[in-house]
Amino acid sequence: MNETTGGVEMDEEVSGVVKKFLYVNRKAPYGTIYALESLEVVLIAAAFDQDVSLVFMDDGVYQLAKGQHTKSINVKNFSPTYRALEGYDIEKLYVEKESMDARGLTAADLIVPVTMLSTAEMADLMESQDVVLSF
Amino acid sequence: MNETTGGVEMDEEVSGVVKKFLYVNRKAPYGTIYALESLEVVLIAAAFDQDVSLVFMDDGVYQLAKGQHTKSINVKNFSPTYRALEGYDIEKLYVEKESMDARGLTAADLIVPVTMLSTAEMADLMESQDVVLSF
Amino acid sequence: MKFGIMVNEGPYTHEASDTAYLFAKAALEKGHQIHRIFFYHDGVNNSTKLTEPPQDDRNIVARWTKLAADYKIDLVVCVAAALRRGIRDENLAEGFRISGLGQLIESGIQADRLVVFGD
Amino acid sequence: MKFGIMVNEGPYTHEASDTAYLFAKAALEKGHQIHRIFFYHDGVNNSTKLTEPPQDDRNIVARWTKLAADYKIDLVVCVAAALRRGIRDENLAEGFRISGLGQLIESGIQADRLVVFGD
Amino acid sequence: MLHTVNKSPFERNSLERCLDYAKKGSAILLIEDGVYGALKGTAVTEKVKKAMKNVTIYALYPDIEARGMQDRAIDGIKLVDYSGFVDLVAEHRNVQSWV
Amino acid sequence: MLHTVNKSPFERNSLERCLDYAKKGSAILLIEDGVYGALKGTAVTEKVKKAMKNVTIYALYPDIEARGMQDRAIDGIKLVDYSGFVDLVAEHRNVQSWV
Repeated sequence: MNETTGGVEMDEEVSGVVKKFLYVNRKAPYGTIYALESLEVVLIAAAFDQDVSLVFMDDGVYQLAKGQHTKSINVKNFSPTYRALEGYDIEKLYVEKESMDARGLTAADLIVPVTMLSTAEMADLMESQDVVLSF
Repeated sequence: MNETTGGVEMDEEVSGVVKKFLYVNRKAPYGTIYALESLEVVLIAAAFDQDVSLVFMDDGVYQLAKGQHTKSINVKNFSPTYRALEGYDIEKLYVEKESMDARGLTAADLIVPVTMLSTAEMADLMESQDVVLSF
Repeated sequence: MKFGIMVNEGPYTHEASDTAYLFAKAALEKGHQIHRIFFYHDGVNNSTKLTEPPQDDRNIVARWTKLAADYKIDLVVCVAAALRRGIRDENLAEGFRISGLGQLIESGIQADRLVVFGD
Repeated sequence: MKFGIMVNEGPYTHEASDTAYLFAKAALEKGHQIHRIFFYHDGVNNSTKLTEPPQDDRNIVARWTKLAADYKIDLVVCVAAALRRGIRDENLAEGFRISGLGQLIESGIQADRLVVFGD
Repeated sequence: MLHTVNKSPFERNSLERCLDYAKKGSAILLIEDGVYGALKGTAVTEKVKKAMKNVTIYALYPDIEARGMQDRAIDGIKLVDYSGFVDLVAEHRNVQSWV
Repeated sequence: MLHTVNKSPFERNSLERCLDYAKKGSAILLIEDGVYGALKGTAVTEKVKKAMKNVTIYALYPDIEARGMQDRAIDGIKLVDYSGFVDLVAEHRNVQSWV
């Protein structure tokens, strides 16, 4: 199996199309696996030359919190992977300002640079997508 | 395996003790399996001669709603089983009034007779138990 | 129209796999195509052939197998999610295949709509 | 003191089985006893020997097996919940046994405390 | 676009967040436990009615019927079956599932 | 009695319901995603602080640390490890898990 493309042989039919893919992350890390498995999808998505955006809202903003130390719960800390996304040319990371405010968080609390959008701006972004994958 | 007692051979050690068991039902039926599998526990619990109480609160009150017709979602309608509980000597069914009010439900909307308690009364009931199983 | 479907929760525990199945069936009966059904997260548990529900209940796994046979639907189980949860070729039900996450992205590209069914 | 433990969610997907394990281990290390660990709902998926998590991740199933061996803990998987979800003797990991819901009630009676770990 | 909500508005924040996001002219389909958001006389009814001024709200009738809520849908909420669900997905450019 | 809450107060109603139920003198332990309820400066902080006048609130430190929230716990919330969790269960007659 081709590891980079997650089991897909690239052909013209796939590689010719560019769609807007939005990954919506609304869940906190570690309490459930959705955050980690969402990230695994995004890493594969990078191989497909699509127009990829990531949204972090509600408890999803906690995925990007600095200072995660998971040794005591014996789970892998996957937060450094968000820093690696740039290397995969995944650079459009959006965070909902209202979600940050409700949790007393600011951009300085996050491990990666993000674009902060209001709910209304996020709604516009969501509306403009071709494919929305929610986790 | 003994079906009635769910795999347990009754002996004096088990049958001599009477504890207060509370089953707390907070989830709606059909969206998840918790309501159904909680009921399956209660039916087995009946064989143990313990002091059993059932609490329905939050979306758990919907488990007792009249008029459930599940044919179109192709799932078994298990609501008639609540009516059968009396035959198992499980007669202490409590419903939280605040949860009913928030959902616009009254006792007449439920398929079984229940005791309606306020949140404060429910909290007292919960406090007085030996074992609390939450679904 | 060509639909892609993603199923993210296990059978019985969440209604998601029921809804996904009934949606897929309705789409097919209306003459639409299903490009692929992709099982992710606990959704991979839809594919175990060891399931044995009570006699009076629906058999969710068998129902997917039949749908795949009747309409030639591609049922793909994510390999990484499956290994974590104990789904392998040896307990995989007929009609399913195990492959990578690229199959999901490809479905997003090739299908006209991708619909997510989750918790 | 004698604890009973109920685990209601599958491994990896929810933290419940991690918390239950770390709780059980801490209790044992403090000299308490574990009367039984009962796996219900998706919790039955903690017992599949076919699981194969990534190399850098914890192996939740193997960890239960080792706990059972080290401390002689009774790990019981609910038969009805297991059959629905494709857990049978043939894919059951070492240290687990399949039995009925009465085992849970019995644990509630015989243990000094029963603690539920769920979603 | 089409939004789907499958959780009870009394238990989770997904309907509330969906209503924040659903732009004028878009559609919301309530399914599974989400159908409890489609009912008259509850603590969230007024919020839903208010949203109906800007968006069209649908509810999956098989899920309403399963839960015994046949006679309780808010007037103006459109009831659909699975075939109607398929039509809604086909008619809208994209779908956000508020899982 | 001891109450445990394992869900985020921003996503679900379990912390709120637990606070309704926790009687004077009882204890609440926040675990897993429930620890987000133990933090300063959030939309639920004031509600939690108010409850602390009547009940003792604990939070599982390994879960706080995993989430990078080490420096954010509300003053007066007691941080425990798994050993402390075991002690809390042993010290109280019964446990309600707000799953």
